[in-house]
Amino acid sequence: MLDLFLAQSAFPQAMGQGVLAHYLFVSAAMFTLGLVGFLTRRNLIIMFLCTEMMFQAAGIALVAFSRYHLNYDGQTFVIFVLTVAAAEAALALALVVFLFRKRDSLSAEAWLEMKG
Amino acid sequence: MDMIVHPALLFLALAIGGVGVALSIPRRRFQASLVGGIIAATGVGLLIVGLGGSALSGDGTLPSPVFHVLAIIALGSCLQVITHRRPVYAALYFILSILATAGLYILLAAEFMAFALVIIYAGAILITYLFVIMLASQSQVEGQEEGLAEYDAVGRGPITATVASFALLAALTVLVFSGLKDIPAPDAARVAAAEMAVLDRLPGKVEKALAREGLIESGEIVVGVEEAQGVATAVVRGIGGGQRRVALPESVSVTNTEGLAFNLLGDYPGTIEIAGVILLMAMLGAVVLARKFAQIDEEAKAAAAAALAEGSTTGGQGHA
Amino acid sequence: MSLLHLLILTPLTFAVAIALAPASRARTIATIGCLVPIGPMLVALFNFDYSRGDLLQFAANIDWIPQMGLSLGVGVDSVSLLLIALTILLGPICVIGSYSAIQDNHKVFYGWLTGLQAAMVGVFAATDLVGFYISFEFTLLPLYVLINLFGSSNRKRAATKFFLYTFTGSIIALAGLVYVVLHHRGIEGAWTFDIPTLASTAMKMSAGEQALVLLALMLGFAVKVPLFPVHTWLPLAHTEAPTAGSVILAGVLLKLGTYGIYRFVLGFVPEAVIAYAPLIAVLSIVGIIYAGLICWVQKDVKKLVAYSSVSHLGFCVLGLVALNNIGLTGSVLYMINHGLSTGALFLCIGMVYERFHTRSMDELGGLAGTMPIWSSFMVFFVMASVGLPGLNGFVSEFMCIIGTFQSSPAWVLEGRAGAAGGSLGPWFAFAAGFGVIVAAMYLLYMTGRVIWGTPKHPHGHGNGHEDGHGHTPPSDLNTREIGLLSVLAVGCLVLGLYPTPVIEAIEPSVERTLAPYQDLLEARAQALMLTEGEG
Amino acid sequence: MTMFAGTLPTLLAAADGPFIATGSAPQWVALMPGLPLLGAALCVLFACLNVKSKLPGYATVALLAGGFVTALAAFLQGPDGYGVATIFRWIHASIGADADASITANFGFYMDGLSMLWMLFVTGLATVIGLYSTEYVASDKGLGYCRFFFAFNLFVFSMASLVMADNLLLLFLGWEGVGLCSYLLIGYFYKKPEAVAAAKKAFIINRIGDLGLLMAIGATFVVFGTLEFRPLFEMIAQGVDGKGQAIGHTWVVVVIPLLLTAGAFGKSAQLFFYVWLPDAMEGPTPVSALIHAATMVTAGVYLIARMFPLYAADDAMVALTVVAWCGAITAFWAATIEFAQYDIKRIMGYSTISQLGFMFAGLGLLGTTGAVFHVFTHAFFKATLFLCCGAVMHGFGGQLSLRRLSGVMWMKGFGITGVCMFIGCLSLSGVPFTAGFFSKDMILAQAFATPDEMIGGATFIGLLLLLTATMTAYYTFRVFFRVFVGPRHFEPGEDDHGHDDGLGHDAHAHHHHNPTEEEEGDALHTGFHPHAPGWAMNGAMVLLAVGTILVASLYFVNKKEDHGWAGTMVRHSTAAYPSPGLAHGKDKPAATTVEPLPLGAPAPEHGQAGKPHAKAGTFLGQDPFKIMYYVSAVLGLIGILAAAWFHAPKGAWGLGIGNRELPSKVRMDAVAARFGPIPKWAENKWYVDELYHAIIVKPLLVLSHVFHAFDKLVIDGLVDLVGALPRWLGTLLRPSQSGVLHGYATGMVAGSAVLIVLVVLVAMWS
Repeated sequence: MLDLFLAQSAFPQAMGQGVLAHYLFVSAAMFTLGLVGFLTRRNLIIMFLCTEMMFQAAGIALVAFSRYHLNYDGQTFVIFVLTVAAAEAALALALVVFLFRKRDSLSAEAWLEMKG
Repeated sequence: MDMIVHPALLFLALAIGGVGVALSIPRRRFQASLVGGIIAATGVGLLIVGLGGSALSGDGTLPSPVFHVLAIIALGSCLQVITHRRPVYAALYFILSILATAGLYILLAAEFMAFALVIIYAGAILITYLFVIMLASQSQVEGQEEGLAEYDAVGRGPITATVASFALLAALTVLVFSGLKDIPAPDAARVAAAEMAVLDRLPGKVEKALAREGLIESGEIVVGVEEAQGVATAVVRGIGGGQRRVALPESVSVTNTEGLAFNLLGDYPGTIEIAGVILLMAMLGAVVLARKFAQIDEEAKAAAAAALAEGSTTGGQGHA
Repeated sequence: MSLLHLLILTPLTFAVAIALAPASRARTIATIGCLVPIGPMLVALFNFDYSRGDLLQFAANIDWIPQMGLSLGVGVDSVSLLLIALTILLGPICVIGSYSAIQDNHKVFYGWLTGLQAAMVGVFAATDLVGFYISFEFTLLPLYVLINLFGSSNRKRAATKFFLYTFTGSIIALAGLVYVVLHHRGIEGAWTFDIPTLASTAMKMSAGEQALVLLALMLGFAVKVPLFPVHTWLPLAHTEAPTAGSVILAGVLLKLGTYGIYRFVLGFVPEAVIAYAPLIAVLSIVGIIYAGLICWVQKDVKKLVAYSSVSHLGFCVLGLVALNNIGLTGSVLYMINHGLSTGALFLCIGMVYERFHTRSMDELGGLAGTMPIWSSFMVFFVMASVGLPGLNGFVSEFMCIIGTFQSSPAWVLEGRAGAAGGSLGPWFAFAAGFGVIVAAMYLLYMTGRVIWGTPKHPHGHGNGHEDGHGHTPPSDLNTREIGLLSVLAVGCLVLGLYPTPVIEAIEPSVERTLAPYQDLLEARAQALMLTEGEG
Repeated sequence: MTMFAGTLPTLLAAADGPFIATGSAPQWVALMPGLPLLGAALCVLFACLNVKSKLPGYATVALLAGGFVTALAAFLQGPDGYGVATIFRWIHASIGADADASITANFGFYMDGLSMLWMLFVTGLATVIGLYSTEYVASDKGLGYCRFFFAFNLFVFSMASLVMADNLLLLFLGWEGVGLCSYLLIGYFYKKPEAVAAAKKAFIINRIGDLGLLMAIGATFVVFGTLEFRPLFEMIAQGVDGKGQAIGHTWVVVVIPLLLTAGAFGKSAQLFFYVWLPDAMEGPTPVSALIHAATMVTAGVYLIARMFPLYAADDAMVALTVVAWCGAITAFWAATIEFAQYDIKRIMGYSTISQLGFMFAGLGLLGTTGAVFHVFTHAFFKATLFLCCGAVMHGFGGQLSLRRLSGVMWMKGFGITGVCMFIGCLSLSGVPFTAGFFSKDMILAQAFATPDEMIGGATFIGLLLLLTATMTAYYTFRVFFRVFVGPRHFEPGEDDHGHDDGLGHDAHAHHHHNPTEEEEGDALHTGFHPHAPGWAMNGAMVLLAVGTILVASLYFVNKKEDHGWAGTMVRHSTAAYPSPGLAHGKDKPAATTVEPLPLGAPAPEHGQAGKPHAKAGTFLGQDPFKIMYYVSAVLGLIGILAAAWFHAPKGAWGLGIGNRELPSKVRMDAVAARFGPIPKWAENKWYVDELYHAIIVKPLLVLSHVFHAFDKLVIDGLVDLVGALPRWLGTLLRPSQSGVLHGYATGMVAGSAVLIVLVVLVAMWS
């Protein structure tokens, strides 16, 4: 039963393009959702969360391609994505804390120094 | 442009999805999360149906039903992340989406990545997020009756954002769906050779497997794996020093973790170093940035110095 | 690696050394760095084969991006050699002349000044378009810094305007140059940036293309010269620049424009030059008289000399578009002479400014009594600038005017003994001649106000230290200053009394530049004769 | 061409074509400009060494004397020494691929009679006046002394270069060089604003004329292909240009001479250009004497005399007619102004303009000999007059007004000055047997001898010149009678020595305020004592006065052959020309002889074939060259008598008719009063300066201001506008920068979408 669910195709076997398309669509949709979130939410933390979501979407696409091509490069790349995401999370959250201390607010709109 | 999904269907589905997402964004007056979610799900469903149809008519492969479940969970929780007014819930939904994604990774036979994702993302990063959310929101809550900040309660320009984002999505999907068929299928020989190269570097594993299968005797050592007459064979050295070849049985295969490990550490050792440096720098940066009162001290110092200087000059003049 | 690479790299090395060394040593290093290239320069001057001044000598090539035909090629013909000599000569004069004027920030000042030296030599030495253009643009940066940090009150605006104005011009010129390169690639199918090679193919462009390229190049180089309607950056930059900056600006940087016209406009697009020479000449003449008259109503001595540069370089361009040997030779000679005499004038003004902290003619006066040595030098250089025969200015000015006079097609048609090709004529020379009168007017007006008359005590003069002791009259020039001015004065005198070697050195290069013009001008004269016959 | 074909043989047959020095002159003639140049260098050296003695002055005099000796030596060689001496190559530039065609200007010296004559009086007078100056500017020892003698030396060098140049460009060098020295020396008293202004004016007005000269040089070069005199005059003698084309009847012989004339008029202060010369009297008097009377201002005459073949090559004599008329008008015009002037130095200045007008008239009337001789004599007597004026000025604290001086000759120490002045005045007035008498007569006679057909209105010019000669006698003796004779009286001028030069001035002035030596003078100025000229000044004046007397005798040297020594010199120069009525050689008696055809005269077929086309004119039916002695003598005496009647004091020096008793009260005042404002106008020089100011200087100044404003506002404004355009555009686009992160992010997303769509579209399209 589990086999039926899991093994759409056993590992060394090639994955069909149709299946790949599904994964890519999920990836793109998740990316777009992250994007929409980034653009609409005003809480800095949520905005960063949305960027993480976009990372994840990219991860799905990479892993899907890795599976399709039957090599590990895509997954290796996801590890780097994870690294960068972790680094980004650390820095971004530190920044958020820093900014929050300055303005006592998490709103991205509290920062308008770049206004022309 | 030849697409695997009819463009009309694609754009319709995306439009429906867009409307749904736009609806579910928090607004000042209302938030139609549920309605929006349903509409968005309709759009996604429409497209997945279309995709499934084209996949069936194409190479006839279809993702397993588990995929559909996980995809719905992932996308749904993502929608919640971006629409939920309370950051804590958003973070929690994000964890849910991570879990669903990890499931998708397993479906893609990337077990290592699935677990790494759960550990790193759900276990480490998101927890940090939760901490920060709580840390940063605490003082905010005191002033606010409802406990909900205005910037959390109201989304910014949902229509513009959705239109721009879905336009990008449309562009991306068009590219993906029209270009997908040009992606070549993996070359079986090359894949096999790569696998053999990995096995070649894992003589112990091969030896164990062969011993378990009883294909070699104890005392014999596997020195390598290479291809012979189109079949993957293990090169076995006997006790006397003589070598022979043993065809590898089906059960001897490279696991995901092994393959990934060799790929990562064998093919990209430099980059892993760089990744380490990035993490180190991020750590240092985070420490520097988050150091409390550093900036305030500087400012205070400058102000105090200015005040002192002014006082001394006026004082000096007064004396003169 | 050739002598020329050495000449470029030496100042550059010293500039880097200044940047690295402590600030207290900057001045010494800069002095050495500017004096050292005199050695290789002399070697170059003595080893140059003047009889073949048209050839690129001391040529050397360092490949850079061979696939694109890019290389750092250097080589000089006689014109470039003389201009490099001028640059090398003015270098130490600027550095030593700034000893007392620049009080702090030595590293920045001397570092950039020395770096500028390298860039200017690079412009004249480059045989490669890219090398030329890089050097050409790089000259902007040091001067921008010098004006911006060491200028007078309005220096920021002056520096920005100087930079943006000339940079805009150069970009337009670049478009023209790039077009020539692309055209070459279109014909020959290979990339090259070698200037002589490009010149030979550029001449094959159609008349329309040539006109466009001429327009682009002239726009760029005219700004640099500067020619009449695009000159307004110069007075501002000069007024605000520190003395050394003014000297270099007037002495060498303006010559980049005329050198560009000589090398690229005249070298690349002969047909268009013949067609548009009268127009350019009219602009030059308008500039000569217009700027001269503006000089006449200036209150600021330095601004007056700055406008006079506009006027003087009008003669230079006029000589270039005369398109005959005398005009071109005179024009090249003018580049050198103007560098000497106007550079010296700026130096003189700087020396007075150091003492009185003013350049206003209302506040200065009667310096002949208080500073006789300075006044003697000033009168000398004013006379050189006025174009007094026996001094350098005259020879070149005269040759430019005679060249213009000669360059009428009518003379050729009439078969005059002294006829030489061209598309100007006596009326142009006559109009330009008024510039000679105007030059006397404004320069003597300035002399009358500043040198003669009763001594005045400018308000700005002296700082607190001197005020404490009452009015100490500023001292006359010291030995260092006398030495600097003497060098230039000797140059002026020698070039005025014995210019023949220089003229003869320039001639081969000029003849090569004019070689493509002979046939074109003859054809043009014949066409004129036909139309006249019909008319 | 046909006309020319007839003229050419006549030309070649003419025995007296332009003399072209063909040989080579000795190299040592270069000492003439060389020694003063050395002197100038020495003065620079002295200035550097801070010499405070009269050493620079004496060194200058010694070197100038050396120059004079060189000139004498060259002169004594006679015509054999005439030729070209090339010292070194100055400018040489080829004009084309053809190596032969080149513009060449060497430091080369063209020695012929004309340059010889000029060099003799230039070096001679410079030596004497240099001697005079050693004392005159002595109060500036250590201050401007070196500067003065530097410029003085440089002047002599430049003048020598001008006169001896073997090409037009070297001539131009000298031409501008004398202008520079004139500028430096007029502005010698640089603290006087008038002196500075005068110096500037002189230089600039000269420059205007120089433009003409420069254009003439250009045209000459284009037409003849050379600037060197020898080939140039060879071509002109043959009537061809550099390519062998005939030049007669073309613009060449009209335009080039007219352009040269413009240059000559600028330098010699003629017609429109005269305004600078009176102002130039602000300079030290020796300078006025040497530069602005004797030598530099005659450079214009020299130029025309030198280029005379080109002028004469024109059949219609257009340029010469212009020269003659302008000269005569200037002579008369300047004389009218003199009537109402009171500054004795300015009177001498205007007199110089007037006399230069005579010389130009003489040249224009084809009488080169007369003109050149007048240059020579004028140099002597005008220098004498100036030096005497200078002695007065030096002695009376810069006083120059003839209303405030009287009986100077009778004051202690001024006797020599008075006598010399008298001699000079006699000569300028043209009293018989003085130098001025003979030389002026030649010009006057020439005016009547030259037929009107050759020079339009020659007779009228003659009458005008006769009138001017009478006026000259009047105004000359007006000065003499009022200033030098009569009751002793003076009011010292405002400053010592006519200048004010810092520290030296105070010490010097103090020295003279010595009441015990008070002998005579105005009660109002008891502190002032006249400062009589010393040995150097007296010596110089005497030398010149004697010279003035002696040069008269030159008229009788070679009288038969060449009409005087000057004629001999002119005959051996490019200025040689068979003046109508004044043929050369004893076989051609004057006036009755058939006059040889001038260069480029109308072709025989137009005139009477084979016969002279015009006879020399007559004056009252007599040979003008004979009768003019009497006419001009009578007229001169009339002028002197008029001066005596109006201005002379009572007694013997008033010739018995004078009645002046007070320094400033004369009969003339009553006469002048009858003319209403006219004398006032004349005193103000007919307001020509004001007119120039109003119609040239002022508009030009306004134009300059307009240009300046235009440059600032319009041209630079446009530039700034272009510069402001991006800024303005930026302001427009500025609101798009909301400063909110989301705005940028949305832009980025939309931008990426657009880019991808574009890529897709491009991919589809291609």
